Amino acid sequence: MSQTNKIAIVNKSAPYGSSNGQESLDMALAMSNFAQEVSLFFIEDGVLQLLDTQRPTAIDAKAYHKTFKALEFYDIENIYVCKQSLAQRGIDSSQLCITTTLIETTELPELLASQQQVMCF
Amino acid sequence: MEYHFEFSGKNIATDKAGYLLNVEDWQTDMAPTLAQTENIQLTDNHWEVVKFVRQFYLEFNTSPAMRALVKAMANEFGPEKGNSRYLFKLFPKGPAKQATKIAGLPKPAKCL
Amino acid sequence: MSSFTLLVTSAPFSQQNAYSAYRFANAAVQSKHKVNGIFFYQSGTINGSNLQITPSDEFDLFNAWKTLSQQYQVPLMVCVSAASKRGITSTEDARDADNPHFSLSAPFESVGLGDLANLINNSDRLIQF
Amino acid sequence: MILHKVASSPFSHRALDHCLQRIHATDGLLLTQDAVYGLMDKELSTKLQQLEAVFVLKEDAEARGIEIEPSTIQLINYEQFVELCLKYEKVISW
Repeated sequence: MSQTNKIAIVNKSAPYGSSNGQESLDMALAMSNFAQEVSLFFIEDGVLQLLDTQRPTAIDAKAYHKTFKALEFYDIENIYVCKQSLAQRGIDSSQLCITTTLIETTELPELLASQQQVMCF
Repeated sequence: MEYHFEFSGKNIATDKAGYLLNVEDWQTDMAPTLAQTENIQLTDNHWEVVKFVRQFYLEFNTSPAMRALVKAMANEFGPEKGNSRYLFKLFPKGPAKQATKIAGLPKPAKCL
Repeated sequence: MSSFTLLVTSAPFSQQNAYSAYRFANAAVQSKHKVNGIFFYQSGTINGSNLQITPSDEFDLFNAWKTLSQQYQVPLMVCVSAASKRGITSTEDARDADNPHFSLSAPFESVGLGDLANLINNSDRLIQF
Repeated sequence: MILHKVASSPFSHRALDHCLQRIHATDGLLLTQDAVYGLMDKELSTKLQQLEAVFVLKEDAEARGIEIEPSTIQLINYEQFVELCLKYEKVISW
């Protein structure tokens, strides 16, 4: 039992239909603030959270996607996005609001292997 | 209950703890008044942090938690200002809590 | 003996997750493992509402949580931010918001996400429901 | 080695599918809650049998009237569920 844990947070939900995305980000920021080492994964509909052109005020939702750009200040540098999930939705990585590491679908378990705990939202 | 204070003949709405309810209501000259409620006399060093925190919020739509504030300050002003001892000296009750209030930002989540 | 942190992110009744988490916690303590804490997040915070009324012929999860907590010293921790947004507030949180009502009381505790970080640090496994 | 826990029905949600696209050969799969309905799908059942370790939570299957034929799929109770979480290095709940 160490003082710091490597925690993976897997995001698989689209941003506004549920609170999953926003509360997952709150979780990531809090875990980092309390000295946990956080890695973020965006897969399936989760990749939609990263689209740069979102304007959620149109539906009275918080523009939490702007906060992704602040992740570097929270020392969250490992941000992985599923290549196939982007392709399926016709998204090019240049349309995302932050720079990420693109991974193959099948790479997820290997990357999770080096993590101690996993949360999924 | 509704809370507010008067500034330049206008009523400025706040929450019970004195944080502005509307970020856009803030103007630079309002900071000393807000600082007074925290018993802080603003120096240039305070101003630097207050402006920095407000800029952070406007850009990222969130107030920086302590750890992020330290890192972002270090990036911008170097390690002598980007450390928690320096920030706590300026804002003894917690920089994340007090600097955000003076900068007209929402009350940070209790969670953090 | 191993130790667990359970993360409950779903509301009671609407979904089965909280019931599964309760069963899991019970099985873990029966098997002499330690449950360091149940952390309620997102709609899971509604598990802490002391305004719940369960028909007498249905399983009373709210009271089951309380019994589990008292019998095996399992902390029931509710994320204050997630809870407040959903009308789950302690007397103190209600007072801070000038709200005459509160809906969270012992053994459920109003805590921050930092407490979850501590729980995780001290547990062998984190299981989410 | 990861234990993948799935709780939603594959007939209306894609969690099981998303999990199966990513599961590693040495990982374990645990079907709980509505995910046990997946066993009613012959094609899916066959696919699951190709995995090394598939578990079904007994109480959840029984509650839903799902009968599990003796196969490579193992029925477990809550005590075994607890031990399974310890056997694998971590648990992901899809």
